[in-house]
Amino acid sequence: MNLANSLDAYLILAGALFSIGAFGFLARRNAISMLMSIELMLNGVNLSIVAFGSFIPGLEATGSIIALMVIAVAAAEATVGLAIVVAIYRNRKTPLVDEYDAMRR
Amino acid sequence: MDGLPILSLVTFLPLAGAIAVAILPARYARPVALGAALLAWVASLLLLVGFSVGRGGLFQFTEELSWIPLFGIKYKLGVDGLSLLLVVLTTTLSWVSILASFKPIQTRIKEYMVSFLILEVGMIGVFLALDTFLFYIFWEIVLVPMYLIIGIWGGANRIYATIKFVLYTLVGSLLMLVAILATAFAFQAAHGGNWTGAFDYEVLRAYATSGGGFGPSLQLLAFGAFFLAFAIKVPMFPFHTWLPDAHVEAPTAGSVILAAVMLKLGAYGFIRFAISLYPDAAQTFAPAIIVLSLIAIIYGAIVALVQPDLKKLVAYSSVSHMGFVTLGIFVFRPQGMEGAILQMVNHGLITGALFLLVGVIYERTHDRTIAKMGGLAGRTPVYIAIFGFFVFASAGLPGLSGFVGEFLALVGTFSFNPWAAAIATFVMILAAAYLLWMFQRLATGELSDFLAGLGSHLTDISPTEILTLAPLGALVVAFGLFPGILLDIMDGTVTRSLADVGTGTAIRIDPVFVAAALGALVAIIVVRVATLPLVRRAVTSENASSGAA
Amino acid sequence: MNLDSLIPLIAALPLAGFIFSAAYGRRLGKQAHVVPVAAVGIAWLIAMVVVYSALTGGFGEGHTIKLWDWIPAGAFHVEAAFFVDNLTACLLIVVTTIGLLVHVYSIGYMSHDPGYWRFFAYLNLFMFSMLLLVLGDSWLTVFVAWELVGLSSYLLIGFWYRKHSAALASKKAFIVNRVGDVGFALGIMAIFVDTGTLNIRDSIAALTGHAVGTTCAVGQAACATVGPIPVWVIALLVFAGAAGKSAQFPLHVWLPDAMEGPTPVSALIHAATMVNAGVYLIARANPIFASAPQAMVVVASIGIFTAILAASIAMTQTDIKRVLAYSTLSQLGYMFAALGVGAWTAAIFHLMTHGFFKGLLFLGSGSVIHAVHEEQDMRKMGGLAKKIPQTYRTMLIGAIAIAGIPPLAGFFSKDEILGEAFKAGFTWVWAIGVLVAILTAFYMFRLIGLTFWGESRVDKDVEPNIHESPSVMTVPLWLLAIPSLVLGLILSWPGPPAGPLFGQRGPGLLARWLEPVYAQGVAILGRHEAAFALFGVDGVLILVSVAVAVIGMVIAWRLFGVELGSLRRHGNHELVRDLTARVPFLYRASLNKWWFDDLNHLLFIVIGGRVAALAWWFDVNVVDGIVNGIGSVTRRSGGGLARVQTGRVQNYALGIAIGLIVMVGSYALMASH
Amino acid sequence: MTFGDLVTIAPFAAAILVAAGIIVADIVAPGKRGPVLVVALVGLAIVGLLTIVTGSTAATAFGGAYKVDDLTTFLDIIFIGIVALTILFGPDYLTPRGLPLAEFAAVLVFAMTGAMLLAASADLLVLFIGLELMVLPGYLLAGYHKSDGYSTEGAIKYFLLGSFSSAIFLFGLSFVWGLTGTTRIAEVADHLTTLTAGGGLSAGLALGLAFMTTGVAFKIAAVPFHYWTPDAYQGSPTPVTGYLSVGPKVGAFALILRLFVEALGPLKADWLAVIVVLAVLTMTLGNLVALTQTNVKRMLAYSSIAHTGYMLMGLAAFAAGRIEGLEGLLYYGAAYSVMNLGAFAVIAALQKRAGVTSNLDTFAGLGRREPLLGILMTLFLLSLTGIPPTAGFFAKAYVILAAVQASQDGAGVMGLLAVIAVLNAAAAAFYYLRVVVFMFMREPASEQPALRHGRLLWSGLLVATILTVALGLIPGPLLEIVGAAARAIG
Amino acid sequence: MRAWLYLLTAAIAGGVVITPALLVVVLGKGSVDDALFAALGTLMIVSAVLVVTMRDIIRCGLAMIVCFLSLAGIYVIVGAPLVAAAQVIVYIGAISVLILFAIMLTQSKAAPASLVFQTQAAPAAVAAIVLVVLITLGIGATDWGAVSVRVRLATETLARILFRDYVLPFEVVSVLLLAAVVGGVFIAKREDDGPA
Repeated sequence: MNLANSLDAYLILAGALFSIGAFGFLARRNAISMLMSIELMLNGVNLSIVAFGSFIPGLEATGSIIALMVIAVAAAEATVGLAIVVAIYRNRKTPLVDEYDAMRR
Repeated sequence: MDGLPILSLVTFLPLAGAIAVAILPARYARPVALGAALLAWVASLLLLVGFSVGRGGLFQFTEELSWIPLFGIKYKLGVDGLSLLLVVLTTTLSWVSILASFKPIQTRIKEYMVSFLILEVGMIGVFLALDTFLFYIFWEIVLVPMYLIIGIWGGANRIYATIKFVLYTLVGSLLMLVAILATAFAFQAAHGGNWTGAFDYEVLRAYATSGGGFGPSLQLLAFGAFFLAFAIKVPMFPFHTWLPDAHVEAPTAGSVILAAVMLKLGAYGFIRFAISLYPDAAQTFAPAIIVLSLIAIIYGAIVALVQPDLKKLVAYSSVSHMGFVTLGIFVFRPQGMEGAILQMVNHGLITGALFLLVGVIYERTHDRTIAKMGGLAGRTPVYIAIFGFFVFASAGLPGLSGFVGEFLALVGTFSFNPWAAAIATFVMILAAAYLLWMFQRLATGELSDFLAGLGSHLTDISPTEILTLAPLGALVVAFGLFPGILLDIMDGTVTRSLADVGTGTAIRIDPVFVAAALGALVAIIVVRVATLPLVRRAVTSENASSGAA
Repeated sequence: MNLDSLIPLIAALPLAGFIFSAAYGRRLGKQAHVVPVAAVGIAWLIAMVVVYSALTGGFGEGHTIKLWDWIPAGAFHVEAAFFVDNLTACLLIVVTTIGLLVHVYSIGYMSHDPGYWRFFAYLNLFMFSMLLLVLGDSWLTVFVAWELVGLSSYLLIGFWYRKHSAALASKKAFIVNRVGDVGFALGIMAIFVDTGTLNIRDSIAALTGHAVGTTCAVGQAACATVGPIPVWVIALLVFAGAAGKSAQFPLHVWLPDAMEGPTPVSALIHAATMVNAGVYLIARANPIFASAPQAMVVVASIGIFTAILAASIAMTQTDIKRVLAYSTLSQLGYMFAALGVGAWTAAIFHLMTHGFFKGLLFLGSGSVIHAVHEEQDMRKMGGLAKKIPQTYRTMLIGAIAIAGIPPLAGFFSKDEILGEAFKAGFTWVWAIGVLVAILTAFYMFRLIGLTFWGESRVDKDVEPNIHESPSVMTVPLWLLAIPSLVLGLILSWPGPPAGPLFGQRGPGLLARWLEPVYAQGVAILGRHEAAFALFGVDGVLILVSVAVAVIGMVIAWRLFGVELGSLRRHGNHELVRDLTARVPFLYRASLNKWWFDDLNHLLFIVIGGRVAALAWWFDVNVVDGIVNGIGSVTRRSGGGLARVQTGRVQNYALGIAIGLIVMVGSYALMASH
Repeated sequence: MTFGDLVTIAPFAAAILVAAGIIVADIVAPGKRGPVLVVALVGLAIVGLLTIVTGSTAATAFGGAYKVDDLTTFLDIIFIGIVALTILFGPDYLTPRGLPLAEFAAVLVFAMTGAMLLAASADLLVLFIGLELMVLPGYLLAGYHKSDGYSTEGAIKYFLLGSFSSAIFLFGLSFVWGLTGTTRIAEVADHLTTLTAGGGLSAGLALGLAFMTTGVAFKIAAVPFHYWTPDAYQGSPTPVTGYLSVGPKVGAFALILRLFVEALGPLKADWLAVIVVLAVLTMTLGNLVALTQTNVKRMLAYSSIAHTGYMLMGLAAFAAGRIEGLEGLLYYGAAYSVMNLGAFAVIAALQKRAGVTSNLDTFAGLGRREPLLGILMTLFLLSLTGIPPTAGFFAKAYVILAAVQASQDGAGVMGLLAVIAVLNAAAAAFYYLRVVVFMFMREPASEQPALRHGRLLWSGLLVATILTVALGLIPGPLLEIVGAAARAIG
Repeated sequence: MRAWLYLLTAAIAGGVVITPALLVVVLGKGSVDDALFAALGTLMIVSAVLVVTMRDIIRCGLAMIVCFLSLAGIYVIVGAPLVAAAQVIVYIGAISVLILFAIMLTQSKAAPASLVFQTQAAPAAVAAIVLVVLITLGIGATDWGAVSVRVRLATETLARILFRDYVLPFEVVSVLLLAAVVGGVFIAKREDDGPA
């Protein structure tokens, strides 16, 4: 067994993390929980990127660079997201996203 | 007259009028609009004068400007015998309608006149366009002003009617757009990817009839799309149900133009485009179209028999009368097509006049229910005399114009299939029945209580109203006695069109086909009746919701 | 004088009169009749000149006056043209003469009507249409006139538009006529398709020329076929038109109702002229019918059936005008029977004599009705002979004429029909015709008896005011009575005796006139005129005719009385009641006109109305319902789909996730291929 | 980084400077409209000028990560136009609601830079960053009316789902990158050609494609990934809605052009079917649901979904082998931008009085109250319906033409797609014309005085109107441009 | 009592983490890296699951930090120390703290504990499982062209490539952050700052 040297293992781990994040996004009610779930998904993606970089020749640098960029983008996303969460909490006094259903149909 | 872009002048004079109406204060709207329409009329008469009858099948006064060079789309206008007649019909009825709107239309007069003039532009454009793309554009332009005219100045249920009108027409016309594009592309593909002429009607026609022609599947599909667009506009059974609604709700002048000109757009399209560009498909479809036309002729008349509303009755009679037009076209006989074209002009004049007359009584009573009328002959004899004249004209009284067209169409049909002609001729009885029934209820007996209650409001027809009807009446008589005027002009077009499609041999209407059609009809009825409660509920709820909205 | 410019005037003058009256008549008040009557008067004069010219052989085979190319639609080329030959001339005599007399009569009859000007306008319009009909050179011109007489008939029947029954009757007349017209129109189309022309003579020549020169046996339909449409079909279609206009069974229902119109109209249109148009048409088309023997049998059967049917109804009617109307039907039936057996001359003969005596009878009845203050029920008349003697005398002449008592006009024409039928082998036609002749004499003297003889049953209020009509009305009566008396003699006059007075007899005057018209038809029929044998079969037939007329007359005297000079007798009401009680069914059938009106009501109003209502229901609910259904289904599906939009992010996300899974699946599917 | 690189990215850099300049202007003169507008509009004009100047020659920069070609130039001009118009329409809506213009303009211009980057990217990473730079400001703009519950609700829905889809997209991107081993688009295409030469997709590529398609479909609001659209559009401040309906949409199509057409071009045959299905679903659902809407903004949101479907039809036609599909798509993008912005501008103008909803009732009697606005709205709606002679008509005709051509080339399903499209267009007439019904054929519940609208709004409307008519009447020039743009990648 | 509980939890957590590592080493004859991978991987997954399932959102946040930390560890194993560092700094140092702040800001006492999950938790779980299965199958079925040796990253190479090929995205990310900050600040600002 050679888990640590197998790309598939990392990718499956990444996929699992991604899916857990997706589950959280689908299932949680709290806006911040959903935000955290998205972060989990992005981390899953990042893991796969880094894994590709480490196992496919010639990609190691690019992998890291992309991963770094993704982390930065995630940070920006989190900034925006949290700002919006704060704003809507001020309006609605609840962080539960499923109660934001004034608009539908 | 060389060098003067007279066709553009005819087409866009009303547009200039519309702009002038829009800019000037509302009190000038009526005279300016009438003036513009009259100018266009005069211009179209110049066209008539300058037209070379001997070359009636060829396009004259053509104008050509490159428009979208990438696709070879051009601004190309031209007039042949067929379009000349219809253009003059349009310009004539436009000023008549505008004049007839002076009194009934009292609100938003500017918008009304602008709409009407733009409508005129679109209709003339349709008849003159020699570029399929340009044709489509004019075709759609017609839609908008009519939508507004019915929707703004119409009756109580106008919104339902106008939206139905637009949606119905749009379904057909958009499919026609697809067909136009497909045809152009097929042409382009056949010419090594060169778009030149791909939208040029004359080039396409030459290609379709002599230069190889379009493939069978394209022909069938494109003809089908054109058929749908035109059949809805004509309207042919079973695509006619927008017509009664639109007519009932439209203001008088709207009904007049709708019946007199707009229904002709479809028939014109059949002759100009559908059969010349897709002759093989036209031959294939002809029996089915003839059957539908026969159904329309009889069915429209039967349904007209029981209409309680004057306008609805005339509307259903239009369905019946327009059936002669499509019948005459698709028997592919010279008499048939000449009859069809005559019928187009005559139906325009006669039904236009009938709607004007219904408008006259509506103006005084604000009602069109036949049951409430009666005894007008004593109270408004001039009105009834004129009404009677047009009723008999509509019933196809020989000597008036309606007869010649109908009879020619029937002769053409007879040589195609006597039974078909017999069925169509049978409608002479029904036409007499519903028209005389209406006329009798209106004119005879003692003055009805409802009308008596109106007191002095119930005046006889006014000189202005007579002025709107006089030209129509004069033409009805003139064309009845001297249809040669029209026949000479259209002769070239008919000959050319039939040369395109080929006369073909007399086709028996296959009993199997008839049986299948009947079977399908029965099936539709059964399905429909079975689902009736469901849809009725849907319609009710929709009515409720639209009422609430 | 150039007749070419005069002939169009015959039709144009009444048209001008119509246009003038329609435009200005209203302002002229009681003088409104001047122009129309003058127009018809001058037209009559011209017509007489033309007739003279024609009958003296001035036009030869016929004369065409082309006006303009009416419908120049390529191969379909129709000229607006007039054509005059001897047949036209005969019709011109009847139409213009009776027309003029009726115009004059109407001056008196309609003098108190508010629609005076309108009446004359309509009458002129009718005159124009009728003259156009007989003068028309092409089938289509005839059809135009065919419809125009229908229109003027419509206008005149419905003249008193406030009267509901009049309005209904006029509508009925027009529509029933249209039924026949459909057939006629189809016939014209068929003629065009077969021959490529609508000129009457050209097309007939084309249709029958084939049959003439060949050795085909009569009756072989195949021989008489030129185009795709067999000649017998054309013949029947044309006959359908004729049957409509001439009110033959089953299209006879409109004529009795048409009596709602003013009486001069009944006289002119519904007795003397328009209803004869059908007879004229078939006579005109005689070679076509000759080429289609089956069609001729149909014509004969329909004709003789109509004759007996109408006669049976006329026996019990109580409305004086209706009796005359059914009598007209019956006589028209004779004419058709004559046409059917190939006795075209006899048909035209009867047409002419009948035109005069029936016009006379109608005008006379109008005078009667006038006298008793618009009462038409004969049960409220009686004993009028002394009060309105002019009317009585003229009507008596008419009655004798129609009853077929020699030497009045009716005897000759009717006898010729019956004789020809018998001699042509149509003995059944002859037999029925004889029966009808009994009935005719019976109901006519019933009419005379109830109206003029016996006790007065007139309303007590009206009784003192009964007065003879003014001379403007009685003079026309007399003018009509004269031809009723002598026309039969004149027209059957064989000319200077060629042999012994009672021996060999040449053809009568009318037969000689019409000989060229019928030459082709006769040739096709291949029938040779048997020698007239006064002491042979012809004599027997004449005796039978006279005998049956007398029998009918005597029965009527016995039942309804008689006051002729010394011959006086009261009616026997008991006997009438007994007789009717003995044949209750026949009596009720006759009284109810064999229930044709009820049948039509059921068929066309009740069932037809239901069908139309059903069609409308179908239109609204099925055709339009499908359209609206598509619309509402579309909108509802939109509403249904909108439910997906719950407003909850997680639902949306789940949707996206499912979409993602489907997407992965579909790509994987593609990858696996 | 060389000078040449700088010249090449000059428009992009200038755009960033404009955004910064707006912030500076606001700091210098806080709360003042004038300076912000001047900086923004003049700046955008300069950016536009630079785009045209530098765009005349194709060039790449940053070692092939950034690319200027005719497509870039065309799309950039559209983006600049969209943002400029949105800035013109903004003040009349924002000021009555106490919302500052500076941040609005700055964030908009930031979003524009993202879109420009997308259009110019020749590298997957640049593409992703450009995408984020375009959408993140969009989230913020959606919630710009922060005291309004609807605005923030729309924003959070947009944000959450947008981030979710970004993650999905990125996951797919990582797979493709892992398989091709490069981020440069041209090289990706080359690698894919060799990778699939042996036959078909590998499972990993299929996964990557699926994830990326999903992410992109979300951005263009294709069904069934459209859920955010109605809520975000309805909630956002109206000028923002106008922007959102066109800016990120055209941007996302730029992404599709660069990613699917260029990078994944070799897999055309694989994603064609998916695009066809998406197109059918999108146009049909969009139109059907729009039929039932009573809020005009929400209705236009569904209509925008439907229009996505039409544009996808152009894409499908391209994938089926017809470059006209691409041309049609680009033409449609331009036409849709002007007409939809115009329509939203009218709604925004109506809502100048704070508290006015965008319900259909609001439009009752508008034709009488403010005839000019009514007529303009009618024009835009007719254009959206596709009635000639307007931009919308020609655009629709163009994509239909492409579909028809593709069908005659053998892809019969494209013909069916064209028919479905026109049937949809006919159904769509119902809801567009319903607004006209309210404007001209219904009386308002209560009479209200006409509003006075600012010059900015009128000038913006004038531009939108002229373009809407001109693109319908004289399509020739733009046809040349889109032809060149399409050839740049097709 | 409470202390015991914590201890027990820690023990279980430890067990959960260590067991797979031991299993890998003992049964799979794996290397130390394998064991570490197993342990960190398990820790990451478990903590991730905790993030999305726990009721108390603060604990969720803390679990997320654990998750990110273990991920950073995996980055080290796989040979991307720079990414690991960024992970620790940006994620744990910035994002997680930001999130925790946001939790504080938006947490109301009344937040119902029992309704952590949407009603659609079950379908969500199904969808997630299907997703993971599909991804796993897809990954397994693909030939990635990978070598079975981890490639160690030389930082200089990275820097060179970053500033040669990826300077544009690098610069643009700063613009992105600037835009996010400008907008985010405006949105998160209190309303009463601006004119009413």
